[in-house]
Amino acid sequence: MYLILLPILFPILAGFCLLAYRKDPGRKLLTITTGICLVITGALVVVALMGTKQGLTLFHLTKKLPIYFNIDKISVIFSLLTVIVFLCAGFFSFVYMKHEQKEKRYYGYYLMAFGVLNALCFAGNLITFYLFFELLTLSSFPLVLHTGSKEAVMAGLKYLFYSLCGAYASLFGIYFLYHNCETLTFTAGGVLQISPASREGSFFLLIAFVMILGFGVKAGMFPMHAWLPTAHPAAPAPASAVLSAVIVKAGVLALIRVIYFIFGTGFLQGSWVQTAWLTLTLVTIFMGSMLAYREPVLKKRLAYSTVSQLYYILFGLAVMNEEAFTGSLLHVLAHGFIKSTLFLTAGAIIYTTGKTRVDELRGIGKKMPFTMWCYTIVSLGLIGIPPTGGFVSKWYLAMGGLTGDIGIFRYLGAAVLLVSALLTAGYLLPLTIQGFFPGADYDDTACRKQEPARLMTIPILCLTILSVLVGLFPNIITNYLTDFVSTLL
Amino acid sequence: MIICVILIPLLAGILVPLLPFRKRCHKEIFLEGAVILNSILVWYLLLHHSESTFLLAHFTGDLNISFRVDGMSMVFAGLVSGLWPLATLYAFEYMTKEDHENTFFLFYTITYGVTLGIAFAANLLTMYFFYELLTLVTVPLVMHTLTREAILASRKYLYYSLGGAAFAFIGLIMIIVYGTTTDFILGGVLDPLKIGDRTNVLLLIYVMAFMGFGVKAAVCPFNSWLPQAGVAPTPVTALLHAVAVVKSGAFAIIRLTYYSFGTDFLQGTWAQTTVMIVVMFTIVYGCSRALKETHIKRRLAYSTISNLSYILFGAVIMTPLGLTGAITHLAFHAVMKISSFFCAGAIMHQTDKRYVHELNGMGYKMPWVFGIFTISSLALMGVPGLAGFISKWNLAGAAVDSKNPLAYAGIACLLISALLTAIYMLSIVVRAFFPGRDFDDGPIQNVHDPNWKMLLPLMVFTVFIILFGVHSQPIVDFFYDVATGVY
Amino acid sequence: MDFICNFPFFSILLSLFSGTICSILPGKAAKIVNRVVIITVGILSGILLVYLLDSGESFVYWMGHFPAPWGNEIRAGVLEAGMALFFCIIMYLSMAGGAHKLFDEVEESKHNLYYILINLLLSSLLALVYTNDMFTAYVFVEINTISACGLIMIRQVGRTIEAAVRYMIMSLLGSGLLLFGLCIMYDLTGHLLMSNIKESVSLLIQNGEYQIPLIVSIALMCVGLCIKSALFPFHAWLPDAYGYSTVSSAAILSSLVSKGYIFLLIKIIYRVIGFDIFNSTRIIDVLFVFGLMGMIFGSLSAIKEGDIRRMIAFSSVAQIGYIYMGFGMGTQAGMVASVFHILSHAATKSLLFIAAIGLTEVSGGSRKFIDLTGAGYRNKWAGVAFTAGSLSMVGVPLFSGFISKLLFAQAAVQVEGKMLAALIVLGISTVLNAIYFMKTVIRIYTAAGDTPYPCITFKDMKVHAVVLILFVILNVLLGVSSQPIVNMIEQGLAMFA
Amino acid sequence: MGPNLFVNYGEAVAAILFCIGFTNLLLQTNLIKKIIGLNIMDSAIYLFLAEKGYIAGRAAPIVTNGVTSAEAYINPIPSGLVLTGIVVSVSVSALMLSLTIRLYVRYHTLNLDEIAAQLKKEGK
Repeated sequence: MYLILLPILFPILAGFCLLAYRKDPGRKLLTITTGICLVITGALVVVALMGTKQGLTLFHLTKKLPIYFNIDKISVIFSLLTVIVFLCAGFFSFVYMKHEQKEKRYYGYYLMAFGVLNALCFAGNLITFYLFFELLTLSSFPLVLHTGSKEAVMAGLKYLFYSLCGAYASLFGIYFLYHNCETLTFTAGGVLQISPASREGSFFLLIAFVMILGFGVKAGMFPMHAWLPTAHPAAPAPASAVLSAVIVKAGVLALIRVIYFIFGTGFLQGSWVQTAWLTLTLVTIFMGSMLAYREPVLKKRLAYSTVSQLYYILFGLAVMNEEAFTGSLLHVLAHGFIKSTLFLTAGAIIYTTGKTRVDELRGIGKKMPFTMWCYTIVSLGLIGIPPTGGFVSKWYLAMGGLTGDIGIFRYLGAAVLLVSALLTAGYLLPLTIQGFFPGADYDDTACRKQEPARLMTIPILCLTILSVLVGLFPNIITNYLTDFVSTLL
Repeated sequence: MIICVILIPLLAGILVPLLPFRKRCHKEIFLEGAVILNSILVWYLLLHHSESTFLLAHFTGDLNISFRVDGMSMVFAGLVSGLWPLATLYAFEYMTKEDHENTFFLFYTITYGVTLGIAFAANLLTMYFFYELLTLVTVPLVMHTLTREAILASRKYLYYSLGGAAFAFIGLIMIIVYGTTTDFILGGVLDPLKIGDRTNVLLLIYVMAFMGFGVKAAVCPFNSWLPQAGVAPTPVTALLHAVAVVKSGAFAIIRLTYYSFGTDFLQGTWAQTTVMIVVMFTIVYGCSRALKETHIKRRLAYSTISNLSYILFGAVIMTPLGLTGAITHLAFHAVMKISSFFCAGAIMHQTDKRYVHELNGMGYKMPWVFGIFTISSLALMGVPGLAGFISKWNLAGAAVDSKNPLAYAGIACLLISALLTAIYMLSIVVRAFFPGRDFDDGPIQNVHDPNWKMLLPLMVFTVFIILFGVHSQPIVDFFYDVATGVY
Repeated sequence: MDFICNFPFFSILLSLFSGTICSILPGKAAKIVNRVVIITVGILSGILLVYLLDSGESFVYWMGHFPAPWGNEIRAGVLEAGMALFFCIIMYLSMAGGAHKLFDEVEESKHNLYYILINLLLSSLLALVYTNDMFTAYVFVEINTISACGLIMIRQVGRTIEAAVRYMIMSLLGSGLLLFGLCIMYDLTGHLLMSNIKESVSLLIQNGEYQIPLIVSIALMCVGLCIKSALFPFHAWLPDAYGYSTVSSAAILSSLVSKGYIFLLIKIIYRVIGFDIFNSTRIIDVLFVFGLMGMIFGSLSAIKEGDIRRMIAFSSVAQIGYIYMGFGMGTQAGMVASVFHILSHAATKSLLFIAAIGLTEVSGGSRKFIDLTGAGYRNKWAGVAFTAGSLSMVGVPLFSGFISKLLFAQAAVQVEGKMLAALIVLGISTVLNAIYFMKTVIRIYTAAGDTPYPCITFKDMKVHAVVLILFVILNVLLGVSSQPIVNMIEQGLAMFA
Repeated sequence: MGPNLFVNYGEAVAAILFCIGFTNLLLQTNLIKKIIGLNIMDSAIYLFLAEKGYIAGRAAPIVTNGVTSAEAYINPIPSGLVLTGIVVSVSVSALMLSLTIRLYVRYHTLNLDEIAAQLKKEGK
């Protein structure tokens, strides 16, 4: 029963010990230790997923306020994604972090963030979730400001305060929910017993909206997205990878939990909140793509892309039907793998060449063909070209949108998805094109193979393969989810 | 017995300059012994309290000076007596760098007795009496350094406090005239027959008295004395200006609201609205000023201003739950804030640095101090698992429960303030632990953690912050019982 | 008639007579005579007080053997005896406390003159307290004025003479008005004895005759006494008179002389006009408003003042405002509060003056705040006493000031229309009091760097210190066990009716 | 009121004189003039008293021819009061004058404002 605690406590304690250890252990020892810890944690997660049959109430914070862990299918998906991305990015960083200082600190917080994310996935009620949501912010912002440059520190703080702002907004809602729900334990179909038509109900719609906005901050929702493009370029590449692939997904997870497990879709379906939410997602999708399209710095471009892609997911959530929801979950996985690959390749490029702007990277494909191939494959996935992961998820999303009971958004959604896919192609592919086809005036002689170390390429490869696999065998996942999803709606 | 615990510190304090101590450590042992003894007595008293009232003296008319142990006094006295020995221990170490130790400890120890007097006061007059005394005995502590700044600060403190007391006094008169008794009775003592149609006047007086006591609790616009009083030695700032004095203000307001005027009388009136708006404004105002402030202690002082209004916010919700929230925050905030103040004091003591921007990279030089500071910061922000979350939870819960739209807005204020708290506290932490790439630790090479006398209190506080955060059930239950008048 | 009933007359005569004796005695002997007289009168009043408390009713003493309405009368009740006793105590302490200063400030040859004046003053005060005859009251008012004027100018510097002149002028205006009012009253009623006037007045009121002249007469008497006791707009003479005269004079003037007039006013209100009739006039509203204004403006002037003695003097203006506010409430409770405040203020203000002199002495005789820095350390006793006095003035519990504040506030609550105004002004005035008194207290405890001024220990100022301690004790006594005194005042006022 | 005023013209005159004296005492800056004002004021009161005490057609209050009936004489008390008042007034005037002389010797002026100004200059 206490198994579930292991993948949470182990990395947190390990990270803490690493931080508290005052001497410098030497690079080699450090990476080995961290690697072992990561692997153990991964294993523990799997063990926990397999071995846990029932929830665990750890203790009560105060009356009716238990710290409670439980595992359902959502947890499984998110925690698997977390484990994979964290392991890959972790190994990647063993090389990458060579050119940064204070690695020990980095790994310490990395491990802690890992543990916290696991906890977030396993959280069985809103309070537990909120607790780890806050802790996630606190343990991950050191990753952002790791490089210690002025911009990085500012970016870290920005990330911190935006996230806290969001967290507090959602806390506002939690206060009210607590007093109007029997329990805050995540229950499929929701726990709120108020009709949206009543006077209280209209207030709770407002609360729901505030909570969506609040948790949406972490997921880079439109009015509060500004931290994302600042934080990503400032952070080291592997950190950006986990940030973009997993940590922002915590926002998504939060919204799933709140909307589907607390409020219940029945409460929100057809309300102004859904409309507003849909509008916001569509706006953000489009805007994110546009901004990415215009952005010259590679990592920043990817960051905007994250903003846009996350909103595919949120769009799926906002539609509130089975297809769209499945699509969202698929996109969570697909985007998780793809975006981490993209950031890792970007990291590899920066690590080898030191260049950050897209227009400086002409001919990069000649220098780092393997990396760029991976980049290209996942880019295609993100654009949504079959048979990659992005295609399937977008298909489900579009289908869900078209069949959803959402009025005008039915067509608007599909259209925006399409346009955004085009834009995605527009901002991702130039690098491939310029990289492989630098043009006639490019001096081939100067270029030589510069592939990065194995420890970098293998994680990239793994993730690329996974992203393709999601596209090839989506049925495994959809089948796994079908029953569960139907209980949600 | 009750009078004993008030008199022992008084005596001990007076003896400090009179007794010929040969060594400093003798004095320390004497003082610490007296304080601990007193705390033990207080706890004994709390655990074996009787309902009876101890009458010290008749004052005039049917007014008298008398003491009693009830729920609220248990909370406040328990809190104060728990913190005082630790703070005294800390003060020994801190005061090695300051002059006129004897005067300092004289008043510092006397204050203990006076604060207990406030806690144990059985009626409004007694409380008022000790409330005034508290002002007087703490003034020398504020002006301790005798710099121009300190003088100005103490002057301001004195004007504000005495002025506030003057208006609180009017409230006292009202209770004398319109109440059945001045004793504290949960639910209020106003006599509806005597009031007649003077409800509005009484409400006005309540608001005035609220603001009067509110001066000590640093309610906006009467808060500017508190940051200024930060010139006092840190043990004073920490214990008095984060706990004893300012909490007495809050305590007095709770007494006034719940035990004298009574919530039935005030609930839903314009007076409640007014004070709630004032309190909410203060919550946000204090935080935003803290944000602007770069002097560490002043920043913490502004934070105190904001947090005190949390307590008051709970109090002016005027439901048992609200009172529970208020009491919870009263107790928890004391621990959190004293902890962060002591950290600031430790920093000042070890390095003489007092501005936020001077703290770059100190986290690695003083890991304990900054570690504890971080924990208290997180607690103040209200991160779950630490004490601050619980108290905010209770406050917000009460606000939700009250079904008062203004209180809903108050929750928003709480959260805005939490965010601002995060900004001003964490920016210190971030500076200390993440000094930036081009940081040179040469100038602070020799900085290290202080010795055990300073660290021990800090650790104890931290343990409590976490303990209260993780397992608050029993104590919150107790607070609820207090608020509903079981004790 | 008991022998004790002669005591009021004896005390007046004794002090008058000793004044005469003093004129031919050398300074030292005069001093002794003076002290002995004060003590004796005090004892007599004390015995009288006990007797009256015991018997529970006042008595009238015929001067000469004519009954009313022809003879001149003395009347003694609890309040009168209590007042007399209290005046003696304050006067003795003030004299003792300021004695050493007298040597510095007054020429040796004039010492006996000083004691003459003190004795005269005492006798006139006693007469004001005891008399039952309006014209006698007037005569003693004038004697009081003259001797007070003498007390001011006994210290021969330009300021005091000027202050004396100003004081004289204002006092004469006041007594002129009083006399005129009194004449009108005599004209209306045909009596000079208080009890007889009262009967006639109530008859007049019943018959509705001569309303306007009656009001005019009351108003004139009130205004006259207000001027003399320095109610707010008429206080211009006060700061100089209190601020520059020798310290005993200042203490006595502020705590006794003005209080004597106020006491006379109380007697007029109760014994001449009748409390209810007085309250039915609009005069109390005027008094109330001016009282409130005095409370505020007096304090404001005190805040602006840079000279400690003048500051204390201005504070008197504020405190007198309190007293008149109590009158203005027009209730028994307000009156009780006012009378209590007379006592409390007398005890406190003389304490402050005497303590202030102790502080200035260790600051090179300068009274500017800037020079007083750290004086509290140089003269510990004076510092502590000054602090105690200040706290009392601010109204901190344990001290007498708190009780008077309490009484005022309680009284105010009972008066519907004036409650809020009174309470709020009371609050504001407390704040203002706190500002200037605490400013001073903090100033005297601010460490001064290197001062050329010497420290004074207990040995150097035994008498002074003892007096200060006694004053503080008196203050605390009034503050702690106020109930018997309040009871006494109530009883005394009841006897007036 | 008008007729009353006219009938009691003596009192009216006294009141007016009183006001003149009062204003002089209050507003004059010259000390001597002030003292004159004081005397006018006092005299006005004595006039008033005398006016009240006198009853037309009666004799001075000295028993003549053994007539003891109170109807025959005027009221003696006002006269007594006037006498007392004069004594007081004289002594007060004397005191004032002596003070004035002191001031004059010191400051060579009788103007109170000027004296105050000079005092300020002295700064004591």
